[in-house]
Amino acid sequence: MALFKAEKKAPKGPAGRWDVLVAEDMCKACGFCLQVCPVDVFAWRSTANKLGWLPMIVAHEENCVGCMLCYQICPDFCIAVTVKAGLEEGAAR
Amino acid sequence: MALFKAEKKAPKGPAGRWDVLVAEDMCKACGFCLQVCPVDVFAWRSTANKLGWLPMIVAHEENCVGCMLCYQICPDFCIAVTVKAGLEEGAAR
Amino acid sequence: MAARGRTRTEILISGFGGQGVIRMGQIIGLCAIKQGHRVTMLKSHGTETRGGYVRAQLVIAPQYVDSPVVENADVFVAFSAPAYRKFYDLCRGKILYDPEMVSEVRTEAPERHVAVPATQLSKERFGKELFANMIMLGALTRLSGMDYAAMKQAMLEIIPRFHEQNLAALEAGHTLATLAPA
Amino acid sequence: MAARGRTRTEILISGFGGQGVIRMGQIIGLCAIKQGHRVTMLKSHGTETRGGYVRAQLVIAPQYVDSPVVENADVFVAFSAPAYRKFYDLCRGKILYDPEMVSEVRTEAPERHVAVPATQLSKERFGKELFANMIMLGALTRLSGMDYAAMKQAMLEIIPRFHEQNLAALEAGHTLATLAPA
Amino acid sequence: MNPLAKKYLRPSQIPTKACHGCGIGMIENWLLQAIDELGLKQEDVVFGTGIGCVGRQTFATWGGDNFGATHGRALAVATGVKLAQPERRILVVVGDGDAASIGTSHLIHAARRNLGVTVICEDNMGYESTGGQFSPTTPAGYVTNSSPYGMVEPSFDPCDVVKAAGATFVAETTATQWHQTVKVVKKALQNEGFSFVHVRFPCNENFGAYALGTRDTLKNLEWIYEHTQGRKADGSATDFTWETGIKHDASNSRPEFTRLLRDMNARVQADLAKKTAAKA
Amino acid sequence: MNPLAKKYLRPSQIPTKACHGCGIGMIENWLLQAIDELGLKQEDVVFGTGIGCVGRQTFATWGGDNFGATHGRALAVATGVKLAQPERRILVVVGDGDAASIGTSHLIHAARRNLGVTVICEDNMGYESTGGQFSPTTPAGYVTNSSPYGMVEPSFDPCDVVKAAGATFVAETTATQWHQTVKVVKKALQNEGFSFVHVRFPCNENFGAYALGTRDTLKNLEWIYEHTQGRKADGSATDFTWETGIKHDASNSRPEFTRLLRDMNARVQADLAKKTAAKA
Amino acid sequence: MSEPAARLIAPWTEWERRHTKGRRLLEAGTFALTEGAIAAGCRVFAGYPITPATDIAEYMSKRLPQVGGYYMQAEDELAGMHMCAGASLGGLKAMTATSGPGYTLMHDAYGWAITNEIPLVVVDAMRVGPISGITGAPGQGEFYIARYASHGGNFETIVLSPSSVQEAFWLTIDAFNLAERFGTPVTILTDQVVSDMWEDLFIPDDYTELDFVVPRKANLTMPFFPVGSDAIDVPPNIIGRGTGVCVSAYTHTEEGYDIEEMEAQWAQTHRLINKIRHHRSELTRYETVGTDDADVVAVAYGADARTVKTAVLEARARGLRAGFVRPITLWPFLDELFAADRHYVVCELNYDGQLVREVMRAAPDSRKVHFMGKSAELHTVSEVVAALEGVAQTGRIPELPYIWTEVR
Amino acid sequence: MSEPAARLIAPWTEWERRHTKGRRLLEAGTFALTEGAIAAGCRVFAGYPITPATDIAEYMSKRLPQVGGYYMQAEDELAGMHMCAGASLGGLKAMTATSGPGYTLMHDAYGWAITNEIPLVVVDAMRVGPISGITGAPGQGEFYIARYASHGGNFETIVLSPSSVQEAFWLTIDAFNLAERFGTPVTILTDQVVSDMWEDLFIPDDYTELDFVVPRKANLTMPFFPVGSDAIDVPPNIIGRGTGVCVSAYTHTEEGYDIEEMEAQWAQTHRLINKIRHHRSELTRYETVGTDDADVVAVAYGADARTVKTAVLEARARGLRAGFVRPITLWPFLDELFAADRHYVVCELNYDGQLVREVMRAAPDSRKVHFMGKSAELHTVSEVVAALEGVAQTGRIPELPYIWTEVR
Ligand SMILES: Cc1ncc(C[n+]2csc(CCOP(=O)(O)OP(=O)(O)O)c2C)c(N)n1
Ligand SMILES: Cc1ncc(C[n+]2csc(CCOP(=O)(O)OP(=O)(O)O)c2C)c(N)n1
Ligand code: SF4
Ligand code: SF4
Ligand code: SF4
Ligand code: SF4
Ligand code: SF4
Ligand code: SF4
Ligand SMILES: [Mg+2]
Ligand SMILES: [Mg+2]
Repeated sequence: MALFKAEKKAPKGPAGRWDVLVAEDMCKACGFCLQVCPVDVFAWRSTANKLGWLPMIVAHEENCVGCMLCYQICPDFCIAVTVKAGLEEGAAR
Repeated sequence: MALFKAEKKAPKGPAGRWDVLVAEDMCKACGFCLQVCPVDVFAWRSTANKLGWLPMIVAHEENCVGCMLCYQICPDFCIAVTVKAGLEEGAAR
Repeated sequence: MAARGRTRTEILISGFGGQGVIRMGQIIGLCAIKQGHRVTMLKSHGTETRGGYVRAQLVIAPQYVDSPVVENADVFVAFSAPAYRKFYDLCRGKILYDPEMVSEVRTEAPERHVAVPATQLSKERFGKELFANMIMLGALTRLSGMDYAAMKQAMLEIIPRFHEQNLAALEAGHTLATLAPA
Repeated sequence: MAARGRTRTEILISGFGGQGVIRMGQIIGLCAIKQGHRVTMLKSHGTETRGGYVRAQLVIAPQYVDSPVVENADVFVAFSAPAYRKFYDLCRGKILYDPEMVSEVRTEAPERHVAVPATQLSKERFGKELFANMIMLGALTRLSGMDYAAMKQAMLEIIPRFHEQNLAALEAGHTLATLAPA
Repeated sequence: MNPLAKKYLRPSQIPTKACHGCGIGMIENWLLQAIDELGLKQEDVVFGTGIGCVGRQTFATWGGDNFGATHGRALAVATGVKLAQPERRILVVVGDGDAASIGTSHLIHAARRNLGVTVICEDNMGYESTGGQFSPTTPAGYVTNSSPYGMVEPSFDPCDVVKAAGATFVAETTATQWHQTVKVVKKALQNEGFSFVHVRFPCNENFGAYALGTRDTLKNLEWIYEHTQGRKADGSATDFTWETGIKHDASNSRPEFTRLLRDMNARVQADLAKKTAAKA
Repeated sequence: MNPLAKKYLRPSQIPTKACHGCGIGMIENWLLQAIDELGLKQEDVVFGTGIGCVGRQTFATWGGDNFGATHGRALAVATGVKLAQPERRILVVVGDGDAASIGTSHLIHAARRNLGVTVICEDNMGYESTGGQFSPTTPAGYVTNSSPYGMVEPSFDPCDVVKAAGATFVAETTATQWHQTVKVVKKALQNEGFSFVHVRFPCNENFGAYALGTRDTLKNLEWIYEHTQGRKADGSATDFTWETGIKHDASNSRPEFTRLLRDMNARVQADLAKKTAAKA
Repeated sequence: MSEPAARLIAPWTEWERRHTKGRRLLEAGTFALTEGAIAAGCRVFAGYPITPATDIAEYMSKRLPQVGGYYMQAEDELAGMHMCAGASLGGLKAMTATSGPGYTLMHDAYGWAITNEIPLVVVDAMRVGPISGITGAPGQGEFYIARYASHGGNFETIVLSPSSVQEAFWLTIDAFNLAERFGTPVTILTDQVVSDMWEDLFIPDDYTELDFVVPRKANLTMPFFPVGSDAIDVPPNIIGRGTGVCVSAYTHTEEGYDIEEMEAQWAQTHRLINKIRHHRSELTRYETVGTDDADVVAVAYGADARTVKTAVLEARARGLRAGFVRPITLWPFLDELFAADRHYVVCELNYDGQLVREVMRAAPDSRKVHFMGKSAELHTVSEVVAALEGVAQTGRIPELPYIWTEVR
Repeated sequence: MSEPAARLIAPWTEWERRHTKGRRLLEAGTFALTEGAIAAGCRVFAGYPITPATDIAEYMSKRLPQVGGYYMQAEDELAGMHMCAGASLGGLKAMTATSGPGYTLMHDAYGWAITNEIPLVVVDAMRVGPISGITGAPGQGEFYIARYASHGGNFETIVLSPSSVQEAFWLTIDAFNLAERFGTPVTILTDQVVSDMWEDLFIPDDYTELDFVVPRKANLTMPFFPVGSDAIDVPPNIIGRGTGVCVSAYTHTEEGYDIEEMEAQWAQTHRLINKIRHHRSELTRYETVGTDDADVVAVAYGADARTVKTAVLEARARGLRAGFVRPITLWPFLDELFAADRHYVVCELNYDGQLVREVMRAAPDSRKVHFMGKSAELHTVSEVVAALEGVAQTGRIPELPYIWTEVR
């Protein structure tokens, strides 16, 4: 079983309740978040950031199920995943 | 049970078959041999050697049973215990 | 400085890490050695892993080179805007720059500026930027009148892989229409 | 050397390790300090654990002592033959020696030699050699005319145990018949 | 931006100059989670580092007080700091070369004394800031820039040695075990005495390029994952497997070192007071 | 005079300057017995020492070749000597301070590499040649000249650490175990790789005087005996007991370090030859 | 000959006048060095035993717990000085003590402390070398090493050397004061004779009354490195107070962040060098005798200066225009003491000649600088008198047993 | 102005003439240092990686197994040099390489090797300090530390410094030769620029044909220490051959036994110092330009001498009577190069001023010795030309950015 699974199957868990934020100017484009995300929230940006990398962007926030894998794996402190305003933590889990 | 036993009892083993030699000029008078010898072979010399110690001498070689304790314990390589000429090792044991 | 101008050629190459700046310098240096010249090359880099600069300072001369420092470059190859700005004043000769990387250039000495669209060409011809440095090298060889055959030879010795593409890139740079005849 | 002779008293004490040479020096030094003098004491020893020598060099003066080295001892106390031989030339004054330890002495200056049978006395009086150094100190105090009471006081401060015997030993040395009156 | 980074780190110092895909940042993220879950504040923790990528890419990122010691000496400096600031938690982040090669002696004796520090040994299996040479933890046979014919020196696991020396908490994880790492670091920080956490992580630039033959960040992290699991993606067994987990937990089973000294001082001063009282 | 001393030592260098009743000479006597029983000759053994009483009182006594390294570095020097003289047995005799304090790092990494040396760590539980300060092996609570209020630093057993580091033979005895010491030293010398023998012995002059309160040679050796047995003369239990005996025996279970290097060289040169042959 | 003019330039001449309540003991130099440190507020000693500095460690292990301080017996000297640096960074005054073999293991700690401006005191009780040499014999082989106590250059160091037990006591307090004021390690370069010899020693009864002791201050805000300033009396940084201080081995910014710009290197160096060079007057300590009228001046420091001074007085008593110079501050070197154009006889306890090279550099005519090297024993009065007479009469030092006069 | 007289005094001028069969490459200084060692017969490298010396270790790890040698990656630099000493004692030529932070960890190994007369080569590729400083920038901060490479005094050291990649190759062989001939560690004090720069490099095809390489000899009998002799070319002791050799850290007798007599110290020192001082002519290596007619002479060593020399030529082209001195042998210091009474402009890559102090000592008039310190970057030709002109015209160096001219 690979760390970065080829075909993605969304784990159960209500989607659409999460704010996913990537600090694009801090991103070094390792690609970990993209690979680890079970529901393809991330995508590459086509223009370089000030570090000279083509950074990651949030493409499909609505898919996010708040598994936090991206947050855990990002080596450059870029990612924040938070419950959307109004929906309290408990409900989200 | 102390290392240096107060009262001595000669272990079995034929005596009188051993040459016991102390290099008196090398002796630093620690007293170990005297204490460890089960059959009181050793005694103190009353005059200092060139190191300034009152060294050990062989007083009762005839008592020696060849247990080799003195040889093992001497910190200054002073002691030689050998089978008397003529009596081969085997017989001595 | 007259005394040195006569006897030495100074080449300054600079850009981002990963653009093949040092490789380019190595090839030029080896080529010169093969032609019996003496060569020095200083490598240096800014601190940032990215966004900084990589710099190669080459000095080529018939006899032993004393100062290896390029203080008055005869040629300056600029692969990035920061590099162009940082080292502009060290050049009193031709400046080859990649317009895609160096968008603005000083206006005071147009005759010294030569735009070599290496990155763009590399992308067009090979689908990636990887060969921009060889295109630039081709152009430099032509402009500075260095021996093209010898340069090819040196390149093949130094670069382990992709010989066809690299040769093609060198050729592309060497035959660039925009270049004035050597 | 005249210049120094006036102002400083040099005392050299030497013997085997374990004979209390340093202790003796400490007591003399402290005694002098208590009387308002300045004091230095160098300790040194030969390398051999035994058979070598231990040496105390004391300099006592009214003002700050510059050189702490005894080059011309006013008094030399010899507790062993090697010590006597090694340091004889450093003394130009009285030589106190223990005849049991120093069997042969030079003949050229009998008036400077004082035999103090400290070891023998110690064995007779106390059954062991341990107190020889205090007997010697008593004799030295008398000979050099140092303050006896102060010396006793200093001794008691420095030696932790056996005060009676040590005092008796000091007394024995101080009252030795063989000594010329101070 | 990672909210814990916002809370604990220095905006001006991140992103660091670490290469992309380098595990150093991941591990620091997990340290922050452990610190946060224990409710520690910036001023509660002194952050110490050594020299090397692990040192330079973490030094001064921490929002509180930082020290970056010379190569190998972080634990000696930490010993002094702990004497003067016993109330602070001292977190020492060091590389494998720094901790287990040039710093071996200081590591061992800090463990023996049960000094109150938490050591995070971030192990990229080589000297990476100097361009990728092998270290005492490089696995057998792997090619580095100083083992061109494959690593021939036998390697060792620093955990075994610090445990033998007397460390009261010892654990090992890898850069693909985020939950476990947060968990053990929390436990480590709860031990008053000497804690040692050994975390293997991928160096993309050097170990990846030379030992694993790629700078593909995914492949290199995958390699760590496989050797953590003991199985490759295709299910076959890896050439070796790291034993991760808590290897020794005697937390708070014996007094922290500087406490021993403080207790002794109290005793000595009490006796002294008695004596002077007696005199008077 | 001891016939083995006649056979192996330098008449001019014994008796040494060691104090009377010092265990250093006893242990050397037992080393000679082990060497003799293995039929080794003077020229087969390079005798290396550190600095300290254990170093100075054994240096140059051996009739063959001797080196006395600077304090703590004996194993680093031995590593170089072994590279150049792989056929020699290298016997390194060092004190507890030399081996387990300032020399810790070299000891650990020699063990990790399984370097072909036999280390005899003669442990008098302190720095004795400097006048009797405590060392990492001084038992808890004992008074030395640098622990006037009793040893407060936790101590450790070097055997545990070298074992964890990878030593292939580890044993511990004391100065009252002559037969055992000869036996384990023989085994140690038969291991091609790294062997470590830890022998506790009495220092009469300092440890005896300050920690045990006497310079009575008999009392001090008796103390060693009691703590080897775990029982006092009166049959009561001692405050602690040393676990003696063979602690780890993996002799010749893995190749000696310099052999690994020689094998690699052979491989490399063979490949090179192939390549050049192919070219031609 | 008339009584020669004698000067002792050192702060403790005044301290001694003002503080007279105390005991007079017969004690060793190691005792004085220890008590001086305690009196100065030293609360951490971390070191590793070595003859002839071991007694300092032993005294410390007894004294520090009594005053609430900490004795650390480090695993080696590298650890020892780094522990001191850590402790001082944490706010406690700290000291280590060693001899040559351990001293040269402290170079990286020196550099770290110097770069981060950490106050420390390091005692090096020199013995004769190279390497173990003779453990119980005096040497002066670390004169230059004490100046260049770390690699990489771009710093100055402060090195003091006492010549008596009493001076060792006062000078140790002085060393701690200078460490605090200049924010740097201060080295006490002493020798086996001063550390092991016993002398009458005045010790004040109550250390809290020593009003000249510089207390530890604390800088609790940015800048943590006063870029561009050459000021002294800058409070040192303290770690563990949550100020966000950053200290490291790197060339750094005023925040303490690592930086690799030559401009930053310049700025850092500017401070490290000039805070010392621009306050040299605060560092001047020396003793001279008869330098007003001398034709030939004997130069020595440490214990060796004791016999040399006696020899100078002796020579003057014999009618020679002899003078005596004893630098107490060894670094920054006191060039001004050698400005006069006359003969200098430099006595050192080493055969290679170290101090003599600095005198040759500073003196107007290096040909008039004579070397008188010896090892393992102090120069004797008679030797030095003979040398002074020889130089005065023939311009050279006569052949003397075990005396070395070549410098190259 | 007429072509200036130029001299290069070094053995390799002759080697180059005689050995011309080989390849011309574009390679780095670290490569040249490595190949020079291999060519000289080095078969053991033991060290610890550090920028900018790491590449030497990496090259060695590849090359040594090919020639039957051993690459040891030591646990630290202390171990590294001791391993080298052990290997050389065992009969194999050995080398280590490091930079400042590691260099100062080798002091006890230096002392041990010096005392036991063990041939070794040590490379210090200097970077700017103190401490880590700037890892990728050149410095010259270990000039004095290389001389005083261990504590205790009573020894001399041999230190050489190359200024080009080609010279690094020849000089490394020379260093190994001197180590064998003098029986002592020889230090190659180089810098980040020489080690990292690439230049055209001639490498002989067949090292076995280099007839000037001094092979390892072996002393297999007593005396193991030639007391009283100042001879060179004394075969070194070899351990492991059953000769009963004794080597140690102690002052020793001719049998190698430890002894604590000052007479023995004298005897040992006599040899350690005089075998070098009395054969200084064997150690003289330097380069000069225009020193015959120069009024102002620029002095520099290592890579920095490259730009300085160009500046001198430039200045002459402008009509200035400028000269150039590049000591290649740094220690023993070549006083004779500074015998002429003229202006000296000493260029160094440190701000504290080290080489300049020796020039001040050696030159007739220290007031005419000018310091031009810089850090982290080579002096530029224009800077040095400006300085030479300034000194020629006004007697002083003009204000220049990031240039330091104070020595005290
Ligand atoms: C005394 C000393 N020796 C060597 C170096 C060079 N150096 C810097 S970091 C380093 C080792 C890096 O390895 P590690 O500790 O594992 O950290 P990493 O870079 O792998 O994270 C070395 C050898 C140094 N700075 N100081
Ligand atoms: C670098 C260095 N530090 C310190 C010393 C002083 N020294 C000599 S031997 C020794 C320790 C002795 O302890 P150990 O190794 O146990 O030997 P022992 O004397 O107890 O037999 C010390 C600290 C030294 N010679 N070199
Ligand atoms: S938390 Fe991150 S990884 Fe998990 S689903 Fe949301 S975006 Fe994907
Ligand atoms: S994990 Fe972080 S650094 Fe990597 S690509 Fe995603 S956002 Fe960027
Ligand atoms: S061998 Fe020694 S101990 Fe045994 S009986 Fe004979 S003399 Fe006594
Ligand atoms: S054991 Fe040896 S040294 Fe001790 S008394 Fe007997 S003979 Fe003498
Ligand atoms: S070199 Fe390796 S360890 Fe260092 S920052 Fe880059 S990836 Fe991380
Ligand atoms: S001091 Fe102790 S260890 Fe050293 S020789 Fe004397 S008894 Fe033996
Ligand atoms: Mg690493
Ligand atoms: Mg010991």
